[in-house]
Amino acid sequence: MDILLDFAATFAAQLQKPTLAFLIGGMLIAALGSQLTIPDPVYRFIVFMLLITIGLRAGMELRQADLASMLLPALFTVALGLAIVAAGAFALNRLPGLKPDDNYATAGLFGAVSASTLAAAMVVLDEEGIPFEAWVPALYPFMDIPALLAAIILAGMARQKRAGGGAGKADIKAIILDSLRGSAISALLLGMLLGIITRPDSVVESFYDPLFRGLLSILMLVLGMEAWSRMAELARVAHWYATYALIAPIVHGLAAFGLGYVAHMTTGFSPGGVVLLAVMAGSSSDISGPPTLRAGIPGANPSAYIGSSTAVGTPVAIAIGIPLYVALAQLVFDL
Amino acid sequence: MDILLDFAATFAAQLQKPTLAFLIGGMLIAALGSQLTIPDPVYRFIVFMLLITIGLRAGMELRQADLASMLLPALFTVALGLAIVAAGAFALNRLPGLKPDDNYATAGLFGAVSASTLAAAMVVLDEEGIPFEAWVPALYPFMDIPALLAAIILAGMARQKRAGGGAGKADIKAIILDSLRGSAISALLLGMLLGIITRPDSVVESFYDPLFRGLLSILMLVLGMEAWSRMAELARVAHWYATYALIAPIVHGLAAFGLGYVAHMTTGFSPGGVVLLAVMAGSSSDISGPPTLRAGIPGANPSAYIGSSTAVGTPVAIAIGIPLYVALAQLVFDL
Amino acid sequence: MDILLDFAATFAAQLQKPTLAFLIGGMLIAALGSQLTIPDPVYRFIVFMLLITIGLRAGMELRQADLASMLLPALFTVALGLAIVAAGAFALNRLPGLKPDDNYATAGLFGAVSASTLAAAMVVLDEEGIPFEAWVPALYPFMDIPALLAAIILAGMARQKRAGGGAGKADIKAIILDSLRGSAISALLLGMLLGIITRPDSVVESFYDPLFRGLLSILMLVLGMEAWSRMAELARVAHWYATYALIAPIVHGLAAFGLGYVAHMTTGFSPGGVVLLAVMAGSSSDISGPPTLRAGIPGANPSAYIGSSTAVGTPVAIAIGIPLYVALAQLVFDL
Amino acid sequence: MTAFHKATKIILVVERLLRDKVLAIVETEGAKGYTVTEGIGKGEHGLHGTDRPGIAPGFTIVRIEVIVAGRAAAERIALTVSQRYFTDHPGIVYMSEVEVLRPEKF
Amino acid sequence: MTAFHKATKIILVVERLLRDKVLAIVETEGAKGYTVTEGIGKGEHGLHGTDRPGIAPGFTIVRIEVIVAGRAAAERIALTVSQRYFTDHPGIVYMSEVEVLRPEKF
Amino acid sequence: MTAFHKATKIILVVERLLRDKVLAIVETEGAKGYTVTEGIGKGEHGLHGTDRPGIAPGFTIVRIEVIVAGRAAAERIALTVSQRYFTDHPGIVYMSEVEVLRPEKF
Ligand SMILES: Nc1ncnc2c1ncn2[C@@H]1O[C@H](COP(=O)(O)O)[C@@H](O)[C@H]1O
Ligand SMILES: Nc1ncnc2c1ncn2[C@@H]1O[C@H](COP(=O)(O)O)[C@@H](O)[C@H]1O
Ligand SMILES: Nc1ncnc2c1ncn2[C@@H]1O[C@H](COP(=O)(O)O)[C@@H](O)[C@H]1O
Ligand code: NA
Ligand code: NA
Ligand code: NA
Repeated sequence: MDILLDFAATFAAQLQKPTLAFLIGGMLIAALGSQLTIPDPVYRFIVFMLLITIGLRAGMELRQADLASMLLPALFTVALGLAIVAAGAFALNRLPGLKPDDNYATAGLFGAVSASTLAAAMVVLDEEGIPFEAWVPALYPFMDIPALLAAIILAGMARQKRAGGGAGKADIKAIILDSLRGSAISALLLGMLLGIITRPDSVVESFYDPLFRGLLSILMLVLGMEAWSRMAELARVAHWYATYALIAPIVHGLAAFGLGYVAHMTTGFSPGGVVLLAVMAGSSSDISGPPTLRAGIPGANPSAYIGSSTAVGTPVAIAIGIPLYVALAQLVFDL
Repeated sequence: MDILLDFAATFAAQLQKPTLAFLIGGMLIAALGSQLTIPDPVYRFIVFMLLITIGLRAGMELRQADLASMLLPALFTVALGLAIVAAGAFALNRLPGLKPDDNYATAGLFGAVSASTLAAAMVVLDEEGIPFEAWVPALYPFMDIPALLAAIILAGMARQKRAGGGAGKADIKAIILDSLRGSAISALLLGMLLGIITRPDSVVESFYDPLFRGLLSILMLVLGMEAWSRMAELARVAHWYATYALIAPIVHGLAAFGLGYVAHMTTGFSPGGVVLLAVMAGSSSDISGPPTLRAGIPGANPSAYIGSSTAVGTPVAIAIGIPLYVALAQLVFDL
Repeated sequence: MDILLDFAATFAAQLQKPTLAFLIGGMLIAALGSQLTIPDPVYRFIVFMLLITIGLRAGMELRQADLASMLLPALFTVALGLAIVAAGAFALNRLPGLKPDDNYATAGLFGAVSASTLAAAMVVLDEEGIPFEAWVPALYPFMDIPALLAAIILAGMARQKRAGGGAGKADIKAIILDSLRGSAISALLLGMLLGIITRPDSVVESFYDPLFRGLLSILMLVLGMEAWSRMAELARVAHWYATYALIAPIVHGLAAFGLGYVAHMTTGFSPGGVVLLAVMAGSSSDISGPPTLRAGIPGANPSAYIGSSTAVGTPVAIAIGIPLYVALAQLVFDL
Repeated sequence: MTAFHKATKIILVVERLLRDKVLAIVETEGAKGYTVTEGIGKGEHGLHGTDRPGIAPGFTIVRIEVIVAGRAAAERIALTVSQRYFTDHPGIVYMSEVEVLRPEKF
Repeated sequence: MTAFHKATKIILVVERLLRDKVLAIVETEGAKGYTVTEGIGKGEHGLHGTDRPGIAPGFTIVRIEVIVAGRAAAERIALTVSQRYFTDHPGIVYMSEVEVLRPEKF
Repeated sequence: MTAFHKATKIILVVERLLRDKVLAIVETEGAKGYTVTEGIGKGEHGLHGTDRPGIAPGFTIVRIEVIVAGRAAAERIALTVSQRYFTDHPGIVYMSEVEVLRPEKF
């Protein structure tokens, strides 16, 4: 019972925190038909700012980090990305009335990572005073790319099988390059590189860091508006996707929490790191994933996969997932 | 004579302050044909930032505010919005050579509120150390919506009368919803809601508040450029509109100052609140009003109403109105 | 040998500093085909912010500056702008296979000034603790406008000569006005004016100044990306332009350093001012120059002049020029 | 193979504010799709949209392009929008003949 | 009812920098309106405009669409712009026939 | 003087994501230039692009306009893009006749 109460308290507290409040505010405002929008260039700049900041922080810490201690978490990250896609595709393919292409694409997005959910979790951990290794958020691509890759390859294999062979196979290298070149992962990696090989400390402290939370609050608003307006679209596709999007984030998050706990026991992975691993697994990609999947699985209906991820997956991951893993961490690690 | 000297001193001081200086700078730069522009998405984001900050501050204060003390100012706010439109339409309709639609639309804009003028006044009050209840700026929609509504309804009734009935009547609910859903009022209300039901204090302090003055200075620049370039347009319509736009802000502001003084005497409304009430009444809408009027009174010529408000009304409200009410408050309330 | 070692040390240190690191990061990211972009409106806003800040700072200092001490540096600035264009056109016109129009345009851009290079130098001087008169960066138009003007007039005269007269002469007043009205110089002059006649100190301190370095880091990223992607274009025109772009910045910078030294000796021009004079001369225009030249020398191929300036000139000016002049100043002025 | 079929293209230029209302008519009157780009313009009602940040962004212009297989639907769209809005709102409409592939899409 | 009238559409594609000069010709030569959209392009003079933030934003392309009632005015506009600018500036111009409602507007 | 020549205009409307691939075909099949504007649209595959900030900006629509001198090249471009992409990607293509100045440019 304790954990439930604990979770209830953390959850109630989170509702008061700007991160979640702005997300819900965005949904509300869209629900009421407001014409308020954050201009697209500003939105894209905010995403850039968050990701390069995450990268810079990670890079600055990596200068003196013990690479050995990263190995297990990194490995788990890759494994989670792959396992989530495999499990999701397996489950969805068994449900009636769904199109294989849509299934692979949806499983792919849930295996991939939401940068905004990750940033939200970082702010919550900061507020709760739960420390984490700054390189953990930089594991993002280790989960994202394998997941998108797996989804596209599996979809291609399935298509080929249906077509009786001949459709040619996915160009793995091209997909990986495409993912790395996407604006989100590029910004993260660029920040990391700059953090490692240069001394950006002063500009990070005076510019990037102070803007992080404020910009995140605006991003949450955008996500909330987007979530609401995607719901109508999602309603028009098979309801199994909404069901999957409701359950999957929590299942994935808890599984990742378990693996993170193993890393904690064996290599001293921090409690905050465990939470972030859970958050990454429990999140579904909203920025970098969709274009990659659109290009890689052109037959899939974006209303199904983007709808599931943006309208249900992300709100669940932020509103339920983050407080749940934080409460769990406080319980398990006695914080 | 005292008040005139006082005003002269305050006015001279204001000219040195960035708010007014940037406004005049913007006019100058447009007058000289500069190609400098603030990109539209940036401008829209700045407006959003100012309004959500006003909302957040209001909401945070409303948590512990005494609702009873708000009643009278709110009532006066509504009354001012309606009275300004009625008086403006009455006066303009009596002048020769003006089109009724243009008259209602112009009176409507001057009854409505300029968010940027309001923000400028807040900064001036801060600088002068004159306190005000943070919920006062949130009265904005209480003046704005009734004024726009009144203008559209009156214009509709007049059109019907001219047409001998049959033109159908204005859909009041639709107009109110439209106003509430406009991006400016949405941002304000969203901020207010978040301020009331969540604890955004830390992000307000670290992000929204510090950016307020700087962003306002840029907005002033934009307003100045816009004012100048609208002047040519205004010159092409009947000169009565320019005359109205020159006189009305001060008349409205002084009337509101009087009502505010009544509220000060009866319910202890703060001196800063009185100034802000005058500023709201004396300002004319530049952001939220025009689209509502364009849709509601399609027959009106935007060059007339937007020209009057943007080219003359707003500069007068900021450059003369604000220093005047501040000087008056310092005199009347012995500050 | 000392100066070489000194330069090597300063250069190595600069590579670690965010300014240069972000520039190189931008090139890298473009080289790897990343899709990361800074949205155009954000980029334009950043340029505005940097230039108005430079202007505000200059203006605030000009209030109490000794105008006499500015005379010599200002004169040298104009002279450098003219001399660079004359020398560049003379040299390029003697090389085989080049088109006169392209030569004048290229020499013009290298005579003009890069605001971003200038801002980068200001940050480096701040970091190194080398003081400079805040009005020095405001000399920018004194070099920029004469250089562009000279290039356009010389190109027009050459065209006329080829055509056997009759083509009409350049409209000097129109070109000067056009330059002054361009968004970059307008922002600088506006800031300066506001700085001189108003008291913007508080908003500069709370808003413009703190954002300067961070925004510059993002601008450097953009310049790096632009540099890389212009290289392919540059490769398609005669290689003499790349050679010129490689050598000219350093030659111009060193010549200007010499003149600056004279001003130091005669009127006490600060060491930091000498460095900035060298940086201005050594830089080539990337923002304000190209549109002016496009309009003024329509027959010139933008791939030649923009390519030389953006792909080679600016990186050389920032990566080699700035550290070189700083090291030189430390040596010469015994800092 | 050269399966090109005649169809009619209608272009509607209206204020951004009217966009959704006009698109609703376009769909009601039978079009299966449309393409919209934004811009600025000038006409009887003066200048629409400027380079300056839009104090009133609703007044820029949208250009709506609609292809329909049948001439009748095209005329219906043009006339309905024209009658409903072009008495007091700015805007123009015009048509021309085009050739499409895959006629079943239009 | 089916009051469609023949008219001529001219499309001018030029650099953003030239926009106002070309629009001045359009109006001088008798057009009552125009619609302008922005974009990127490629032609003889290479690529115009990119996805990267524009170091030189003046080099993007504008597409100017002008409808005139008479063919003569159309030809005048096309030829004047072409002669004035297309010797040393990038750009194209083309025309086609369209049908308009309310011919008095054009 | 009135040197107008017949040419063919092809319009391709595709998702932003496909832009560069389609432009490559356009150039390979012989066009000497193109003009691209961005916008939003609706068709068989639902809505493309919205007013909200684009979580997935790749899904907006581009309108590619290509003028070629010969009808054959036009048909080749239309058919190649259509066969390569329009089985599983959204998009339309259509053609019309136009008149150009300076035919050697197309
Ligand atoms: N002759 C024309 N050619 C092209 N576009 C036009 C023309 N006339 C009007 N338009 C467009 O339609 C809009 C509204 O026109 P109007 O109702 O004439 O003010 C203008 O802003 C232009 O974008
Ligand atoms: N064949 C063409 N089809 C469509 N647009 C073209 C064509 N040729 C040129 N353009 C447009 O006109 C601009 C200038 O063309 P140019 O003068 O050929 O460089 C290009 O950037 C394109 O936007
Ligand atoms: N009938 C049409 N008229 C104009 N544009 C269309 C039409 N049908 C489709 N489009 C455009 O082509 C895009 C893709 O169409 P579709 O493949 O039908 O989904 C749409 O988003 C529209 O921009
Ligand atoms: Na995931
Ligand atoms: Na008012
Ligand atoms: Na220079």
